[in-house]
Amino acid sequence: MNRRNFMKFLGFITGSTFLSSCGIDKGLRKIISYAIPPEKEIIPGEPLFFNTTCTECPALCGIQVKAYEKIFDTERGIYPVKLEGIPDHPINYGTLCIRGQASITRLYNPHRIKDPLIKERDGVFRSISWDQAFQTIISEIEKHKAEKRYNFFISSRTTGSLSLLIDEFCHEFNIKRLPEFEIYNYSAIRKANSFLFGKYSIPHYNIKDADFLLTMGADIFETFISPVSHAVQFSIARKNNNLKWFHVEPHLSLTGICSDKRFTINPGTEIYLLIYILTSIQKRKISSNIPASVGQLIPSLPLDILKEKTGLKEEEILLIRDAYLNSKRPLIITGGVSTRSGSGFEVAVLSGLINWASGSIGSLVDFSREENYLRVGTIEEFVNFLKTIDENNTGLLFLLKTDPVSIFPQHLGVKEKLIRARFKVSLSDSFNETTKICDLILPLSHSLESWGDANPRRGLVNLIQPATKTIFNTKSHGDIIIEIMKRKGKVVSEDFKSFVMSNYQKRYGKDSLNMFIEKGFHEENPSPVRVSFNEENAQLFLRKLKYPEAMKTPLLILSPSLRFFDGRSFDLELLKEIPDPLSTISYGSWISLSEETAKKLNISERDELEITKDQWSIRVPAKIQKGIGKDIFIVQIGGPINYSGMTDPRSGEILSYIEGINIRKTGKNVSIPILSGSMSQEGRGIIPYPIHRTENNKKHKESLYPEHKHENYRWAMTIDLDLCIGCSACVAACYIENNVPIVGINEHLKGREMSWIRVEPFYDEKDGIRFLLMLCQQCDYAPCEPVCPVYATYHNPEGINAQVYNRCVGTRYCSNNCPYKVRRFNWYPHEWEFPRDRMLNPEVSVRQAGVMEKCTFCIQRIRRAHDIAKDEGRSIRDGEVMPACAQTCPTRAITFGNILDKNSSVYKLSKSDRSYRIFEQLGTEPSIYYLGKRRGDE
Amino acid sequence: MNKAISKAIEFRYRIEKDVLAAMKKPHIQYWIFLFISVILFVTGMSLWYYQIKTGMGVSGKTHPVGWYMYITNFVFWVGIAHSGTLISAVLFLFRAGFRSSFNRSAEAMTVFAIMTAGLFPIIHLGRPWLFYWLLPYPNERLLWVNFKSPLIWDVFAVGTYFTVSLIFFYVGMIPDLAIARRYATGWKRRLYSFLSLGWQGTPDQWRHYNRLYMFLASFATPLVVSVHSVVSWDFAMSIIPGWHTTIFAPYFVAGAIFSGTAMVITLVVPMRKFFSLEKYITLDHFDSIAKILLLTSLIVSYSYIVEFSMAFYGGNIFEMEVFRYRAFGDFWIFFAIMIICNSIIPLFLFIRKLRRNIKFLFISSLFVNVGMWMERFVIIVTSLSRDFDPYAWGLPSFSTVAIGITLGSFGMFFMLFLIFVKVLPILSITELKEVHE
Amino acid sequence: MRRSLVLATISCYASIFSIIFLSIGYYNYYHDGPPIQPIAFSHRIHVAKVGLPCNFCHVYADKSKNAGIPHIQKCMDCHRAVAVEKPEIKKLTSYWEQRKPIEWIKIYKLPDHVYFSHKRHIKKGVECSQCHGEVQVMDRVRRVRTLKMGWCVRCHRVNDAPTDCLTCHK
Amino acid sequence: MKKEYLFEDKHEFVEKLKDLLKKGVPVDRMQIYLPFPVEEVEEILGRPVSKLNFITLLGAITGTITGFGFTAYTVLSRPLITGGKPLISIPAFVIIAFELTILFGSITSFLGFLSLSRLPDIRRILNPMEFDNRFAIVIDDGEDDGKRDED
Repeated sequence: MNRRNFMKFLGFITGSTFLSSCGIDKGLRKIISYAIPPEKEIIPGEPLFFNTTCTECPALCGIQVKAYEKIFDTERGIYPVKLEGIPDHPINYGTLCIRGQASITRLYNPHRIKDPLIKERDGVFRSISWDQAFQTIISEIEKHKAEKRYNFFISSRTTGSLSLLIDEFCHEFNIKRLPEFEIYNYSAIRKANSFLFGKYSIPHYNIKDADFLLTMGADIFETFISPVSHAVQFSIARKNNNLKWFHVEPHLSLTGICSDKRFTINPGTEIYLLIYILTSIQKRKISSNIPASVGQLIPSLPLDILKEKTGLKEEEILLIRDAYLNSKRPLIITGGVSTRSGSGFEVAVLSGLINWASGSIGSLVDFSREENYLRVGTIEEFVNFLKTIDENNTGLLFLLKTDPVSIFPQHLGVKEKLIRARFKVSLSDSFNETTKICDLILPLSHSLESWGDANPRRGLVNLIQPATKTIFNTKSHGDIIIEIMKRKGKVVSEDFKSFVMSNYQKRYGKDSLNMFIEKGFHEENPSPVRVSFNEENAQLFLRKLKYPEAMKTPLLILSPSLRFFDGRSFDLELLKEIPDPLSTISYGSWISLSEETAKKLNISERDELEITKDQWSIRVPAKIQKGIGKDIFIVQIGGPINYSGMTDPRSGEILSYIEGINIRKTGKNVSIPILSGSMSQEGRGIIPYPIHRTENNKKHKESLYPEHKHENYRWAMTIDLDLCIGCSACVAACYIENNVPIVGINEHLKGREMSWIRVEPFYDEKDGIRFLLMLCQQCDYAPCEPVCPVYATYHNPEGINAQVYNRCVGTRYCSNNCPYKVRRFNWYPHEWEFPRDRMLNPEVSVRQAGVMEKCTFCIQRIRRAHDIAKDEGRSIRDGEVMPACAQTCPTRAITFGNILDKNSSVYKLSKSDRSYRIFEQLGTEPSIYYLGKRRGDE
Repeated sequence: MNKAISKAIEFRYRIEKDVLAAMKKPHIQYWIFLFISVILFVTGMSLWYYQIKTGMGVSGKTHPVGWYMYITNFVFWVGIAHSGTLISAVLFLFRAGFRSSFNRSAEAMTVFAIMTAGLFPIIHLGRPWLFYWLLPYPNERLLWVNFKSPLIWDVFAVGTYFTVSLIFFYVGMIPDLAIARRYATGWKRRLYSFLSLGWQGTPDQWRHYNRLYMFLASFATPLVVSVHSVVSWDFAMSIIPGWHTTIFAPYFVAGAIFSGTAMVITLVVPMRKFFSLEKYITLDHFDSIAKILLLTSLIVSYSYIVEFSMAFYGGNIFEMEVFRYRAFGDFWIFFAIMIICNSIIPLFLFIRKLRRNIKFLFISSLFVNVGMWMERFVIIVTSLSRDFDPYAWGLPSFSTVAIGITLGSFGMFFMLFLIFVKVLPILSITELKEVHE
Repeated sequence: MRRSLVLATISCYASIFSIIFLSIGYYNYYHDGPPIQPIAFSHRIHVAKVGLPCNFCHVYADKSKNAGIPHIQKCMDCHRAVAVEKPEIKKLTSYWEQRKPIEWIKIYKLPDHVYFSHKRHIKKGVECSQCHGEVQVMDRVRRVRTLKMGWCVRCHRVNDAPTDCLTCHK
Repeated sequence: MKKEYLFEDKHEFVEKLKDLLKKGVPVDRMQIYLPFPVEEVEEILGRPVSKLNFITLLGAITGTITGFGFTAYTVLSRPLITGGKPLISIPAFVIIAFELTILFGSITSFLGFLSLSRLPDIRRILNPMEFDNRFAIVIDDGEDDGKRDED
């Protein structure tokens, strides 16, 4: 028993007054001096900031890494603790999504590959030195060169210098570089654009300038091209030009819920609706940009056919049409499931036509800022490549940061085909299905450990710079490739950093280089791109336009996952810990179906279903969900579930529909953590309608006791439910910022998740689905405070409902008494084993077992602001303090500030007629004001 | 000398012999019972140790059900304690004759019940080794406890209650100990003469003694009311629907006396049988104590009705949901048991025959004990699992540790009581003498 | 009679011993002697004799939460020339030549849940010695304050510094 | 030399006591031992009302004052607002005061009883005088009554 326990024990038996919570622990702590001071001055205890790029998904947002210098027993190093958007970055404007926030845990993931691994004869991997690894690669290259075999280089989307380097590399060793394979390759859109406008590319959608947005299947907030950018633009459009937004989809998606109005259309019948809109634009007296020669070919559909095909009601169709016609700057975006159907190409083309007709091309659909997908291939190209692999003429196979085996459908037989290659080298950061079949695994550094650059779209280049030294024995892809080339005597440059820098200088000159490293990105106004309308193609297309057949039910729709993208983010524990905002299921996968479908097949929640189609089959528990069509089943991509649909040669996309599946109840009952106790508001007016505050809410509560005053500050928050898209980025941010522990599935099944802030979905018949952000309301008359026997929680002079963790004895009375149930109890001690302990935010204490914890409006940030303000002898400015949640919110739905300051934005918003507080009748006087959600038809 | 006098004199000697006979060498059943309860107690304690080592998570509590079996036990045992004080103090003030045959065991029960109850607030702490932070002692932190917190009220109420009951128990025993010392030999004799403080029974001693006894009785009477009111305010002071109600104090006090009386019967019936005290604890006594049982049962049932009607008449959606859930939700079975045991079975006590039927009394007292435990459980758990925010609704999880510790508490209580019956006079001899003069 | 006396004495002794035992434990727990540092650096010489100000070496005291300790280069600035033949300085030079960081042992340790900023205190004009004692007379620095909550609070009260819990508890 | 009268019967004893007093045996010279309280004896000996009343009252009042004083002192010494209530919120403190009243009251009362009735009495603990169930009147004429102690 060590000293501390011993003292505990003493305390336990004697209750001696000697013991104090403030006891100094006896662990022999060290301070380690530098031998030589680092060139970039590090002030101990002060955070450092690096501007770099998020590489978790292809959107490539600019991120600002917050790092601290930390001392662990004998080492002293700089470790990132938090990622935030670069404030003025043209993609994400200082915000970040859930995956971006969580991507820091990839750096500290203890399951990363720590050394180069080579497969022995018996199929087990043995770790080797980098030197040996390079030797093997060289010798293999030699061998296969001698035997005249084809070598291939597969990678996921790469941009900028890395892409150039790979070119040189492949050219040097005559390796065939294949198109980059992404499951989300948007080739339907690209093909359509080249077909109509002669540009094989994805345009940049200027949602922020639109006043009406019609999205069809495009999950613009989950995975579609650049979700964060879309979210930011959405909120700007909402604020500036009061954007109206309809969404048409066959299934149920986060994006759909966030739209003003969501229309459920029969799967794969978008084409009818599109044609109808197109014709009605043509019919309109005001000139459409579509020449008559094309215009006359547009078939006109009678409404009743339309109704019967699409399953939309007449008034719905008219609503959409009128909204489109009556708006000045309408924009239609098709993508996601709508382009991953049999008629995906047509859908894309028709939407192109509509955009052209309404003159949105060039302004709202901006080709001059086209997304950089030049190297990204289609699924077809991948399929063809698979055909070409065979035993005796395929030698080396390089797989860079890609996991085709688990991401591409089984029926393509990816695994079997790839195995045929003689020697497979995988450059990967974590183990996955593909690394299993590889012969050599080279561990990749996280982008926070490596140099590089990225080129997300035309006219924008991002810097990738390390914020810490490598934690494990890893190297960055650039360095690996350069090293290999060096060993073959081809010296491109001494390392990847200098390669990147020289590239930059070549393009933009020397002088702006430091600026580039400082800012983390460089943007230039791209030369405008004129696109011309290809009449012949349009006519051709309309002449032999085929109408799709209705899909065979029961139908399975594979929907993109907000949390796991195409499955690549599945190995991040944190993302599993945070529940999916629609179903509130955290761990494991599930299949959603509507109530009536469930009744028909007498399926009840948590029943395990076996879904089979030909050879393919999955077993998933059922989740009954409102807002889903009849006989439609939805699974989210991630983990065991991948895109298993057929591929479409015309659109070059994977199909996200699996028709005519058969469902079997296995009889098993899988326990899945559904964190929500009830999906209904139970008539409690949590998100009230009408939204303006009722009289009863307005009047101040009477009390026997006198008011208590706040001197200079009273921190408060407003949450605009109209802008909140339930993307859960705030939740992830909170986890990282406040050292909130990850407790795992078993605790979740008991309902013991630790999140301080949560997204509560409420499904209501008449108002559709709405999200509520629930965190500590920092009540002025907090019910939790007076019940604490030891003053562990109390009301601080600045209006914060303080929680002093090391004073808490754990009666849990406060949690019982909290009407919002936002307090979390540490049921067990949580280990922060290496390297996770490096991630801990030093500004926030790590809570012991048996202690209550909760949101404190990121008190550490407030304290910091105070510190700075004191130095400058002023008071804290409005917007100077930003809690982690508010900081990362892509739609800026959360506003934080001092409500005593009459000029603060918080004060103004709290006085808006949409503002209300939850359970106001309880008289808890919360400091969080919600701005009610507007209805679509307002 | 006439017959009556000689009878009285003869009675004095007989009662001493009979009562002190209980302290003679115990026979086998006693050892069996003692063994069982000791085993239970030890398992309970080791489970507690396990809980401290692993973490509070093993106790089956969840978010939002932060209070579970431990607090249930706390309230239950405090409740048990109450009738002890009632019988010894309140009935003393009312000069109820039949009290003398129960009060000693009732007071003993009180003391042991509080000891058991007092453990649970500590057991249910997340960091029990810091329990002393709940005591207002001058400390280096210059920080005191929060006197606005009902839990601190508990600390004071229960602390006071324990001290006072202990004094009461002891003072009541002094003259009897003096008698015991006369019969005992060897170390036992030394012990008793030490405990009896050299009591001689001079007129002065008796004078002050009676005064003191009266004072203690009149202190204990309001105390007994206050203590369980305070315990009820742990709930009533919160804002949880189903807890936040003004009727809790009287409701809980009645409930406490109800359960306590039941426990007295549970304990006295076998005691009476084993030590053949039929002469001193007569059917009339049982009859009258059964009446108390019946009365309190009626009060409790009335409170149930009031609770529900207030919820539904008040039209507060939170309250309505909680009470709907309480009756028909996941815990309906507990609720049903509670109603049957507390409101229905005691109704049979309207029948005089059954009141005087020891077996029936014993059985029904057991039922009431169960019922009252269920009541506390239902109140705590259902209210917590269905409060304001529907998203946060949830259930507690099954926990063997919690159940083990609960059983352990019963073990502890019975162990203490069994030891008591062997070492201390189980009836107040002196009083019985006085009564029989 | 005798027996009871014996009992009484035994219990008396027991309680006395337990009290002594506790207080010793308490003392050891909070007042520990000066630790042996890797290099026997003497504050007395540097402060009293040479007369260096504190922030000559602890440069961040008024800039940051942590006062910081000098990097070896800084030591070497002087000790290339000064007192080179002394054994301890030889040690230092060897560290320097190997570019090996020195692992000093921390003396003023604060628990994880406490937020303390040197900057704030220095800017307020608190003397280093108020918490760190007269280091200029110490050859081996030892802790002279308990660093316990009461000690902090009393000082805060005297200088009417904020006593809100969140000022120091994180 | 000392005389000792033992009675089985209460009434005999009361009679004896009466006429002893009539004989003019001073009360402080005789020691009386009762197996259980007898009201008559009080009247015969005509003792004043027990001082215990006063002591107890004193204790109780001290309790009340401590209750309010202590709570008030603590909240003022470290003013922390909880639940928007004022620092000194009487309703909460009433409970503490009440409990302390009872606690102090009963403890002082008990201690008072001990001191008034000269307990614990070491001499009697070590060798008590036993008269089984009989009423005893012991009259000693100043000489030390060591006799009983020997046997």
